[in-house]
Amino acid sequence: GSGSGGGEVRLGIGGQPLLVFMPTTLADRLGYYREEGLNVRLEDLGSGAKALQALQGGSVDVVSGYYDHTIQMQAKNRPTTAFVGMLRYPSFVFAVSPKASKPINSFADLKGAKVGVTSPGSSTDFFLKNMLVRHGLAATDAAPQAIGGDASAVAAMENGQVDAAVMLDPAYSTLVKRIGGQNVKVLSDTRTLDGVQRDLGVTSYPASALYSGSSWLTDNPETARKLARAIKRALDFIHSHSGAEVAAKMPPEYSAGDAAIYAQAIEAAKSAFSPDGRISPEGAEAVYGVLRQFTPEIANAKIDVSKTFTNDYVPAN
Amino acid sequence: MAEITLDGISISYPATNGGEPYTAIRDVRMNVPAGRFVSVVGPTGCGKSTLLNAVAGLIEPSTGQVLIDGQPLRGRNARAGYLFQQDGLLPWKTVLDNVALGLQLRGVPTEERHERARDWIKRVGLTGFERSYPHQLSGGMRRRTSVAQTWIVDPDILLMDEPFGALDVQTRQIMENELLQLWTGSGKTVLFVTHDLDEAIALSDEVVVLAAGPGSHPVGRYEVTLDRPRDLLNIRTQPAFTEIYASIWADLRSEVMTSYERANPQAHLDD
Amino acid sequence: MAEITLDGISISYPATNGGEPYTAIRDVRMNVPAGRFVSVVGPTGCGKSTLLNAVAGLIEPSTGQVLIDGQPLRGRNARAGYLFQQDGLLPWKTVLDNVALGLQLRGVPTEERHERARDWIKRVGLTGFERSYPHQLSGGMRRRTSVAQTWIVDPDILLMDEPFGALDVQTRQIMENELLQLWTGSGKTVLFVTHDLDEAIALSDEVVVLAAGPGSHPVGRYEVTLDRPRDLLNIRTQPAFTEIYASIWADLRSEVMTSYERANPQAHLDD
Amino acid sequence: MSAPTRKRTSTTKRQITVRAAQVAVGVVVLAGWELGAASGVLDPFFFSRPTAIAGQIVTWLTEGDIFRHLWITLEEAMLALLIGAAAGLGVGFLLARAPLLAEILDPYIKMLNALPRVVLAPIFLLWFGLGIWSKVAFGFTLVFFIVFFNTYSGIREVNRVLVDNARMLGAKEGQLLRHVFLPSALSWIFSSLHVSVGFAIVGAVVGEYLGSSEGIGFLISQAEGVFDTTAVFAGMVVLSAVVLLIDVGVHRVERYLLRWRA
Amino acid sequence: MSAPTRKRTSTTKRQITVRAAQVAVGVVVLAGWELGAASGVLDPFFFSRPTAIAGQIVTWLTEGDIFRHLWITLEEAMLALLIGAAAGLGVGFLLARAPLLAEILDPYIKMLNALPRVVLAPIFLLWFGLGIWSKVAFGFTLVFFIVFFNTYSGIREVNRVLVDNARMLGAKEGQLLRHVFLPSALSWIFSSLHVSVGFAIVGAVVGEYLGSSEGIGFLISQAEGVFDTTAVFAGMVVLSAVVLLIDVGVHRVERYLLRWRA
Ligand SMILES: Nc1ncnc2c1ncn2[C@@H]1O[C@H](COP(=O)(O)OP(=O)(O)OP(=O)(O)O)[C@@H](O)[C@H]1O
Ligand SMILES: Nc1ncnc2c1ncn2[C@@H]1O[C@H](COP(=O)(O)OP(=O)(O)OP(=O)(O)O)[C@@H](O)[C@H]1O
Ligand SMILES: [Mg+2]
Ligand SMILES: [Mg+2]
Repeated sequence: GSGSGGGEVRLGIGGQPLLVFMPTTLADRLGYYREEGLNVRLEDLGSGAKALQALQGGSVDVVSGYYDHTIQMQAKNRPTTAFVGMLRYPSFVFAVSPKASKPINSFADLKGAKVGVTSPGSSTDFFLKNMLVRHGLAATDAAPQAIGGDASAVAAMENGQVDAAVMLDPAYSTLVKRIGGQNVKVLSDTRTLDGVQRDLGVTSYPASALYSGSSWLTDNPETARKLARAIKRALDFIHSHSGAEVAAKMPPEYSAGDAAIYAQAIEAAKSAFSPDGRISPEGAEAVYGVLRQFTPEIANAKIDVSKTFTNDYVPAN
Repeated sequence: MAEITLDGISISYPATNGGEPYTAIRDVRMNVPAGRFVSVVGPTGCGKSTLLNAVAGLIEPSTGQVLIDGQPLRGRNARAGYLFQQDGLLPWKTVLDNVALGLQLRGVPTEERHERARDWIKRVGLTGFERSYPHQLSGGMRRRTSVAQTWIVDPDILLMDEPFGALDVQTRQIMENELLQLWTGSGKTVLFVTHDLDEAIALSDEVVVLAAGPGSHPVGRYEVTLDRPRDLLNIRTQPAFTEIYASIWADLRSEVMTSYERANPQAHLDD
Repeated sequence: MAEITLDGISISYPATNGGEPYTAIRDVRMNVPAGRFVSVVGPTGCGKSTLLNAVAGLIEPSTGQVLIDGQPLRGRNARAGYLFQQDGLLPWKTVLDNVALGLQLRGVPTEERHERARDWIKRVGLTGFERSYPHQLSGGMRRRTSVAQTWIVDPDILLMDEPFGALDVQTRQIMENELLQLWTGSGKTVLFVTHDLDEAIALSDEVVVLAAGPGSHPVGRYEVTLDRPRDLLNIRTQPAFTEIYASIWADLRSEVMTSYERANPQAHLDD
Repeated sequence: MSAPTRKRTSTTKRQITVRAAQVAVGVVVLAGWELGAASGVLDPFFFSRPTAIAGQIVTWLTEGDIFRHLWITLEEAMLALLIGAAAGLGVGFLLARAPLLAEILDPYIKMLNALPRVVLAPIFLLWFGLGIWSKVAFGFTLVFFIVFFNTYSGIREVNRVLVDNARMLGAKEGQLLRHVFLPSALSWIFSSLHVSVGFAIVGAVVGEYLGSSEGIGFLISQAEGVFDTTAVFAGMVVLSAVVLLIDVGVHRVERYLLRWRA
Repeated sequence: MSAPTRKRTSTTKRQITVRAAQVAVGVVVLAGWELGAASGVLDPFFFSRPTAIAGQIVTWLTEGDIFRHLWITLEEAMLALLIGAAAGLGVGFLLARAPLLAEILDPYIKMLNALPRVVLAPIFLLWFGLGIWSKVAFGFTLVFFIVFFNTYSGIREVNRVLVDNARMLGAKEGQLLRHVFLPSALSWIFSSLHVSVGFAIVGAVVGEYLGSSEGIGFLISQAEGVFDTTAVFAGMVVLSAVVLLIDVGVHRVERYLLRWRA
């Protein structure tokens, strides 16, 4: 790794333009890191898995990624701990392609269907399996199809190359904009409390978070605290401003594709962002439950969920 | 059957290393009636190969033009067969396939072209090497393969650039005999480049002497009036032969000296 | 200064197209004392180049060995200069740089090697073409460049494979003179392959006649007792010359006939 | 002027030496790797370890599911290799023989060659769907340029005398191609094919990596998603083995076509 | 026996023709694209449109921020090209001159060439960090193999007579390299360099795409993430322009080194 001297924090993001990681970038744009006395360098790693690998390899200090990975790392004996949550609902949208090869009106119809996920083994993949099982199918009843998270996903859905897909924003909003909301059937929308309660049976399901190696945390408690505070402030900003106002603070490139959609997607995602940056133990258990169900390695390992996250660094308010 | 006319052709090569372009031959006028056997001699580097390339249509003259039966030549001369000074055998074809190539290109069926190729291979004394590749042959064997390759297609015009230089005297005589047999009564027009004045006189109707370069051109044309058919073995002792030899020799010698002195101003020549 | 001994060497080439390996020369025993000028003649394809390659250390004999001053030769013969039958000029070097190459490889400083190369270029009559690349030269000019390239490094042993075949008679004589000048009193051992028996006799101390292949070997060795220094221009008319010529000729002729008939069983030879 | 027979007898001996040395190299690398992993010099999180990888491969082979994935990837790679090489050859020959056209298109070809194919993934998906053809297209864009540039150069390098000689013997353009240009450029073409075999596989895998539901690339990406480095490496080992197989094929064809060589 | 002077006078005329035709090709493609986008045949969501792309580039240029990104990418590509080509040349020469070693290593080299580099990204990050060197390593793995295979073949194709002649004139192995092998293999090497220029850029961009905070690849990946196809294409156009510039450099060097050609 390079350049960790001089108080610099290298923060790897699992896909910077993804809305789920927005607070990480927003805090930087709003100058919150600087105000906390941190010199944060954001590195876009493209995917959560890559970001985690960068952390393990020592090229970044902290990752803005999905909470699930901390559980997977514990199974691999590489203790990592999430110390501030950004997203309390997973924000997956399970949408049906307008050109699906057969009518799909419920999860039961997915048997034998091709379902798009961002990549095999990702959180979207686990979400798919979870949904199948919760609705009485086997995890293998639908064929997962990797379609990525950006334009490829939109193309695959539009052209019916997959029958349905687990999508994230802004891809989902883009799809809706392009083919019209009435043409997109949604089987599950976990961007809202309703959806999360209905489809996951919990009130919170930690998704994106900042995490780092447990030893880094113990060695750099102050830095972690400052990071958590900056993220908390970004979350506050999100909840106290309109989607358009938030969009205006993000890098202008992000609105370049279609400013309206971007603002709208932020608006729609607002309720999913955590109000306080805390990770709920109940949600964490739910995540573990899903992983355990579909990953033999985790099922076989002794996992102490309480070690995978901490709310100690989040400002009390 | 094909008359060659060189209508004041000049050929210059661009100078790559800076400097002037090099004019190899300048304003060459020459007429070779159909069916005539003409030898071209001249000091090395004077432009003999250049001249043959022009007649073959491989180099377009900078000025002037080549006429075949009065028609200006455009592109490759389809009526000519050309035995290059350098080795032109295809390394990936056996002797048999190399010799048969011209027939293959004309669509002659395999059986027939192999038979005819075998016959030619025999005539140039390479029987037993049909399945060898060129890199497995000696220099003289490659040369004879080229000879067979050129002759087999039976062209109206034969261009030959030092065809027999790499052969021992005996083999050379055999090949010369074959050439005369092929040519006699065939009406072929032959342009034959050689450094062996004996050979030039023994075979030709006419010997053309080119001047030393740059800007070479014919400086002498000698009719060879010896009777045909000629007995190649003994022709060199005929008085008519020695006479014509002496006069060409004098010409050629002075051209070579010019050429050499041009390139070597202070040299002392020991003869 | 260097004696060459061929101690019963045989060389066979693998047959790529199935069939038997081809034994080019078999059990050749020969001794060339230091300082001697030996010419090798023989029908085309008999194995002359193969023999020179063996002495140069480029081909290892299948059996037997080559001795230089009594020492078995391993790898390249560092004391020999070799003028190949094929063109070995480096296309990316000018005439000057090609000629100077041997000196450059020996670390001679630029100034000096260019001066010496220019001198040699003058001696082979190529002044004015120093900056030309090989592809810009005629066949004979390339050959002379090769000659200069080989001679400039002043090797103890000179191997030359038809060095002057592509030159006109005059230029050839000039080059022959240069060669004799270079050799006389230098103690160099020379192996000289040629198809021109005149040339072989005029230059050499000894002429070796190789048999027709396959399995070629020396069938005759002729001491040439003509006085030195020789007058190349008039030597051919001396009685001693014609006498030795006639006896070699008879030998050579029968070898060529054998060779030709082997490859061409039913041919009618017109002589 | 090539090697005489003497070396012939030692051919098999040489082959044994080569094989032995190859095995030795392999063993040393694997042993070093295993030791490195055991001693902690190599982090197993990133490198796994040879024994584990071998175990994974054995599991795959016994389960048999791997063959379906392998077959898909192979199919994609072979198609990319065949189509890419054919197109590279065709265009290479065309442009080598039409210098004006070549000069005109030159900057465009170079620009296309510099496009990062990964970025074009959405367009490939759009045009070719999620099936094998988008992966074939990926591999094609790699193979094509490699073969094209070499064919183009190879044909322009052909000895002028051979061309002139064949033309004087009556060869038309098509015949020149067959009898002179193609055989003469063969070593160029095969050099590019050896590189291309690898790139065709890479293209297929990367294509699968970006969007698919089967194939070795999919397996690898799945394993990466759950940080199963062992399976990632196992996938790559399987691919490597396959590449060697394909290359043996290419090599056979090469040796046959270049049998006239010394 | 090459072309005589006659053609010389028409050189500039020919150049004008070429330039005109190039512009024509460009205009036709762009106009077709623009029309296609306007008429809906090409979906601007996936293809953007030339005018928009041009606009984006102008914005970038006026803002000036692009130069920093461009410089980073260029630096990575150039380093990959230089180091990869040097290594490819070195190893190519070594193995061409040590056939036994070449035979032993042959399968390993082919296996390495078939490894999907994208999959190795984590290891590259581990070894080289997130700075430019991981991108250089990416480009290196592409350039190296392309140059290696061609150098290797090129050196083995050298005319035996030239080698023997140089050896008889006293050339040692190193001198053979300098005076015979290298010049003789130059056209092979340059053929591979022309391909490599593109691949070096591709390597740099893909490297940035997989993890970075600057460079054109970063810009493109950000744009893709927010569906800004215009910026994606603008990034690629900028890259293409740069490739042409580098290639002009390579071409100059080539023309100089091969000035002895007909
Ligand atoms: N491609 C070229 N570029 C420049 N000059 C050339 C080129 N080809 C030939 N020349 C020059 O043209 C002249 C004539 O060459 P040509 O090959 O016609 O001679 P030649 O009479 O056949 O000689 P030789 O008997 O040695 O074969 C020579 O001085 C040579 O240097
Ligand atoms: N690489 C090879 N493979 C197989 N046979 C070969 C090879 N090189 C030469 N030969 C054979 O060896 C014999 C002798 O060849 P060599 O080149 O020594 O003849 P030469 O006496 O020099 O003939 P020339 O006077 O024609 O140059 C020939 O019959 C030839 O076919
Ligand atoms: Mg000539
Ligand atoms: Mg010979």
